[in-house]
Amino acid sequence: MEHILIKILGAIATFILAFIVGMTYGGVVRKITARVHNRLGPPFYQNFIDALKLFSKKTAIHHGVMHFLGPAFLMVSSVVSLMFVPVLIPGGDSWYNSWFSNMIYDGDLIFLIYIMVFGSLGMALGAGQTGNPNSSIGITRGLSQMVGYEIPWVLALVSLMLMYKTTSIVDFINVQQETGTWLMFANPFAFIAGLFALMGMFHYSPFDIIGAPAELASGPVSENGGKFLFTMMSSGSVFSFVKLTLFVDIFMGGASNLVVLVIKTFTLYMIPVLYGIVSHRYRTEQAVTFFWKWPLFFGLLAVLYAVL
Amino acid sequence: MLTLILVIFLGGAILTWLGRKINPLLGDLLFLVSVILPATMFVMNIKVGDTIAQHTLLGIDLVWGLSPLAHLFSLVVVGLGVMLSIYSISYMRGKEKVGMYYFSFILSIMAMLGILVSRDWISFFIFWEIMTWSSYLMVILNGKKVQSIGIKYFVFSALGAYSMLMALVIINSQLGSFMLSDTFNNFQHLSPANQILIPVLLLVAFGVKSAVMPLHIWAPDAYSNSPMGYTAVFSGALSKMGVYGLVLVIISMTTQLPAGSLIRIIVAWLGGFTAAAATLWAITQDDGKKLLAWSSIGQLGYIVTGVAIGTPLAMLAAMFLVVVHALFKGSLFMAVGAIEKQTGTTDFKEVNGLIRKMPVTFISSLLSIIALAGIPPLAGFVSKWMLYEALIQNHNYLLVVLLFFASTAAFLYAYKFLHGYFLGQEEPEWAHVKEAPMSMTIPMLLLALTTFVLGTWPQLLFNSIDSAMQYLGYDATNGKLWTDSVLFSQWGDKVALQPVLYAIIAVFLFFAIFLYFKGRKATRYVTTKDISTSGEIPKEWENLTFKVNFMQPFERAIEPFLKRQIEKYYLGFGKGMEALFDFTRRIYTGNGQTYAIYAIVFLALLLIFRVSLFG
Amino acid sequence: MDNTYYDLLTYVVYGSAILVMLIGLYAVLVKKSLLKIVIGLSIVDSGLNLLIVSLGYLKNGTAPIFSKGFFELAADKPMVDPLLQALVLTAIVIGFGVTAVALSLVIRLWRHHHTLYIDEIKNLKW
Amino acid sequence: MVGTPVLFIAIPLLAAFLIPLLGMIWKESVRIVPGLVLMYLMVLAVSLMGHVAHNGPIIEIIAGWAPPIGINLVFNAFTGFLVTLIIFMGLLVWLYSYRFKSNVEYEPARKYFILLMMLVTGSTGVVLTGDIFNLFVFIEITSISAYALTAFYTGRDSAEASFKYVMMGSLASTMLLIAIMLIYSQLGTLNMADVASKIHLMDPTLKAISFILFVVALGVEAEIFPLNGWAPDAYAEAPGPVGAAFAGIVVKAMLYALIRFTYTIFDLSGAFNLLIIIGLLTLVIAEVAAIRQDKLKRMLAYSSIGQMGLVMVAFGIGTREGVFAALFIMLNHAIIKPLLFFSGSYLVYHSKKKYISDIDGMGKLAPFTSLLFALGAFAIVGLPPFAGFWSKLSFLVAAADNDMVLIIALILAVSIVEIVYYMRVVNRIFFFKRTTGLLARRPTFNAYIVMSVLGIIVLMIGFFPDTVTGYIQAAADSLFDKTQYIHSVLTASIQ
Repeated sequence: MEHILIKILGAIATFILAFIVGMTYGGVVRKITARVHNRLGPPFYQNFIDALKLFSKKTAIHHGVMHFLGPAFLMVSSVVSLMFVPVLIPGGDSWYNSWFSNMIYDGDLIFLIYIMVFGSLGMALGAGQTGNPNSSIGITRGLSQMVGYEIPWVLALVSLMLMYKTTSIVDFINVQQETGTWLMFANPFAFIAGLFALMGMFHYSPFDIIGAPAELASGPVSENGGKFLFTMMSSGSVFSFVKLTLFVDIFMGGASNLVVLVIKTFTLYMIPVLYGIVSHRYRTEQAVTFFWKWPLFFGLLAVLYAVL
Repeated sequence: MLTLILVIFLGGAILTWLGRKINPLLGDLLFLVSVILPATMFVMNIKVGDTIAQHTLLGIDLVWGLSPLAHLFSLVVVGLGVMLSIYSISYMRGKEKVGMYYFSFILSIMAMLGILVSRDWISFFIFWEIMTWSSYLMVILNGKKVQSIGIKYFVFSALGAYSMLMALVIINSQLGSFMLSDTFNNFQHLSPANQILIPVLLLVAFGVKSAVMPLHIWAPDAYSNSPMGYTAVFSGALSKMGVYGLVLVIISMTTQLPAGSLIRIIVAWLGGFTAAAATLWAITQDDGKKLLAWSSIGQLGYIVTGVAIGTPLAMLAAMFLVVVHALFKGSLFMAVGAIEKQTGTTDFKEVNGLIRKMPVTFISSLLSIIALAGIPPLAGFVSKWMLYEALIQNHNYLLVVLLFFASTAAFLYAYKFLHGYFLGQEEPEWAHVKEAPMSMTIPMLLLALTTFVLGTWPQLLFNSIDSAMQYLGYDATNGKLWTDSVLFSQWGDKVALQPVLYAIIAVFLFFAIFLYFKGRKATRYVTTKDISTSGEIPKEWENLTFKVNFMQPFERAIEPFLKRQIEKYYLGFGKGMEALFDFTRRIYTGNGQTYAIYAIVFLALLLIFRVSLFG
Repeated sequence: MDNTYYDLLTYVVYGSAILVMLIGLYAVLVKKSLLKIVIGLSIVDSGLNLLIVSLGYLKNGTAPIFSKGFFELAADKPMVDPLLQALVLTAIVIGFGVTAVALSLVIRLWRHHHTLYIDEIKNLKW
Repeated sequence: MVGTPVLFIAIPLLAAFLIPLLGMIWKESVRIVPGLVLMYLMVLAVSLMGHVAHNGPIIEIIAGWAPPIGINLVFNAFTGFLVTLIIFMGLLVWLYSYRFKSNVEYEPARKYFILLMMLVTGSTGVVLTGDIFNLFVFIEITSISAYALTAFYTGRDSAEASFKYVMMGSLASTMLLIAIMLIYSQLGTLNMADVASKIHLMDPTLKAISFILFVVALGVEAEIFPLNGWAPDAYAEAPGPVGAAFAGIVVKAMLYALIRFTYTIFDLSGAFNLLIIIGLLTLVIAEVAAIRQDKLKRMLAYSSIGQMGLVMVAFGIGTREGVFAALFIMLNHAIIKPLLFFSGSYLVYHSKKKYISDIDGMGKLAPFTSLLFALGAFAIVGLPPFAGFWSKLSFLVAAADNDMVLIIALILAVSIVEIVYYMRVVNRIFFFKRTTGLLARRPTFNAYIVMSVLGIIVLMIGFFPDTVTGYIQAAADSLFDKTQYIHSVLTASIQ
């Protein structure tokens, strides 16, 4: 019983960590973007203020059960996937290490990919019931784009799975620990393909047509306010954290303590952000076909490299 | 006993048909009895065994028994059959040709069980053909596009059936026996050419029914044109007969061949392409029936790939998906049928916003769609996970990417399905729609809930699959690939399903309570017209329904693919043949004198070639 | 009459019978009038009958009539083959029957089509 | 024993001549007498079949001259099987047409039944006779009555069809006679058994030529390509029961003659290959032509021709199994095709042009007839569990045993074509909306009986094929055993 309680406390701690890191990153990104655009920009803690505001707001209207459950699904997906991602290297020597080994031995990479989609579907359902056409349009765009970046992403992962005969994230980290080489160097093509996919996942420019504000009134979230938006926002932050951590775990050797984790994830995060700031927006079909060109090529190279 | 069961089915079919003529209620009653009674007898009395009944016709022994593999498939047939028979009563009420529907329904259930109990090729073929024509009657039952869709279905079925017939007479001439077991045991005694020819012919035969790629074009039309109460059987059980055959051929025949691995790789890739292409086509459909039909083809593609790869994990995955697909696709087709029944249409462009009118249908559809998409914690995930692991470990890396692509793209049509019917604007046009009657909703909900249970406790099914696989010559998988509800891959990776479920439920409950119960008192429900677009409240007359060109951006991306339809080539071939036939029949000019000239020329030709003819 | 002359005569008879048949066949295959076709058919029949009868002919043969003193006669004068003559009789009767049917059909066709031109009587084809 | 085989020929012939006389006394007798005759013959056939099964073949000597000089009739398992079939079909045709003529004048009914009797006489004669010239005579009797029956309706294009038939038929009879003469001039005998025992003495070239002439001559009657131009016309224009009689009686008898020449009389090894080739040609061309037809009866006619091609291929296999399969197909065809003709002619009864499109939606108006038509269609394309499946299966098994893989593939491909056109019709009957205002004609009571009997037989053979296979097997053995046939005929003496 005590064991389970510790687990639950660990899970809550992980969630809080992810929430804080994700929110902070979001704020920093807003700041950086503004600076690049020659604006002053909000303070980096603006996201926390927003979240607090939304949380304390009263939800006045709703559009039915699915409208409630959509954000809940989203949250389930982000939290549960967080449980399966090793935040720190398992068995590391920091005193808080054991807090973050939630359920990492109970699932593998393929499981993670699927549980991460769960949220999108829930979100899509919630947005669908609102009846706002902009929401649905945003959803279809998002799903289409997902089909686009999923291919290079899977190719990259498959090439690594082939190289190390495992699908477990923990094993990937252990491999990097033992050999001392990050997988981004062991199979650079996989890393490039994965990076492209990561950019697609973050929905920053040029892949930000999903919530294109001028067209769609911010797309899927447009009909949500108050607690709904708070849930969506926080799960989005957690999701960013999950994706970054996963990427770091797989390609960049994981993190032995929180400082390293923050440095690595932040560095990684800057790639889509900085690229996004200076690039224009793709239409959906352009985005999809973009992923089916160079990223696909690099993915295939990665597999080829792995086979040879 | 087995003979008696089949006779009850047959007699029941005829009696139901006659009873329906006398009194509709009598017909309904007889229908239920003649499905459920023999089905129950089958489940209760027929145990796995080699020879349960034997008849001799035309000097050929017809041997009936039940193998563990067949037993697994018979679960699907019986389960779906009983559920759908209950469903059909309400579904068919007030429609035309109910008698013929009942007749064909019972007959195809009988034929499927017959196929499964057949231990020799002849009874296999007989039941196969009965299944074909009884399902054919269903395909054209609504009288729409009878000549194109119906004939297409029958031609492809006949192609498959005749391939099988050809294979089995060759088998008989070479091995002197029609028994399945003799065929598999003495496969090595065949000549090398026949060792290739026979599996290929049989693969064509079973490939047609399981809608593998170049042979699939009948399926979308046939599935969507049948009455929905039957389409569930069609896609859930009937197509699985093709899978059953494929399992027999691939596991029991090609493994004995040097070239077998090549055949299996080809079949696996065909399955993969089927899955991908069918998924893309499903995305472009605007009719729920068609969408599900294409989706069925796609899912069958996964199954075929799994069977063709044939490693224990892949086989486990494929067999699991056979059952699970029957469950969720059955439920989905029933849902579409319910919608068709209540609204009169199945077109996404016409009907939407049914979530509040048909909540039970929505919930079962939602569960089934989650299972379909392979999202944990529902059963679809189990088979998907095992399949991917199996493919990766078998070094089919590109194939796994193809399947990943297919299942990711499947989210698009999964969402399109849910959005098309249940979400979006609630039009006043559909305000009167009520939930379907209990006899329709309960079967579909039951099937959907079963996928839920199997998603966390797959061992309930794994035991049956395990004995089926041991019958096929695999080692026991219990403890190696799964223990209780934990799945293992051969590399030692694992997924523990129960913690997943508990985690999901815990988080879900927390946030659902947070959002719903905390906010419920304060919030009020508003209609879907009451929304904000860019901060403005739309007017009543504004059209906010988003249903035309739903997936347009994606369709644009896959446009080059959509241009290349296999069906066009078939149609071109068919047209060419008909033109050729038309040309040929002009030999009969209608002029008696020409015929006389033919006769003389024929005589002259024979006289000229008499030496080469008679030496 | 020596044998070479006799053989030659036989071939002339055979040849002319076949020629008659070919003439009939020509009429059947080439002539466009129904009546001429029917005539052609009966010419073919006649040629055939001629051929059959000549097949059974024997040099110096006697009539195949079973009568008093037949066996004494038969010693030096063999009788011609009676079977073939019987066959020809039958064939003639049959040929007559067929011609009658054909002619009645020609009458019907004339009433129906008001032509005897065979290329125009093609309501049934393909 | 109720009688001797000669009664199969004598009684219907006598009846044919007596009908007009009796008709003067009592008009109804025109209809009743043929039925009584056929019923008696049916009893006779069955009892003789029983006799043959136990005591071996019956050789009946006509006019007191023993073979090889005189004419003899052979009633063995094979000919008996066919005779029984012919008489049975004759009975059904009679029953079907019994009331069929009730609204017509007395005169046509008289002619019709006379001709029907002649047809039966000729066909049974063809099957039973042991003499080649006698065979010729019976073929002519059959043909002439068939010409006349084809032209029976005056209103249609039947005269045209019949004229084509006459043209081809009389050319064929000429060739037949030439062939007979060739044999006679070489061997000096016309008794089948005698010819068969002496055939090796014949000059090879003349032997081949005479066989070719037989094939072409009998091919016209047995509807082989390219000699079957008359057949679709005749089927389509003849009255419905006559079409059934053609398929069930005439063609069977003619095919019998062809097979008798191939199997028993000639010893040419290439003959089987020739049968296969012409059989395949006939099958393919006929089925291909059938798919494009817009008239129901014409489609059925082409289908019938195609089935004959299939039978010929089966005979061409040349093994006991092949003969078994061929006879089985013949039997099934003789049952199913009349069923289709009977029910089909009711379905298009009121239609002027007899177009297939005129039967749209008939399933509602005439459920029983439509159902039987569908049953026939399902059976003839070989869908289990109906009769056609078993014959097709036994054919394929026989073919596979001889490694004829490509032929099997071709035949199965053609079967798909067959399925297409039959299913198109069935679809129209049951799943189309009625477009024309034509009402269905209610079948007469007799027609109901006939169609039901045929339907029941189709189902019976489908579910319990072993009820008939014993007879077919015996028939096949009897055809196959050439020496036994020759021996039994040549040693026959006057009892």
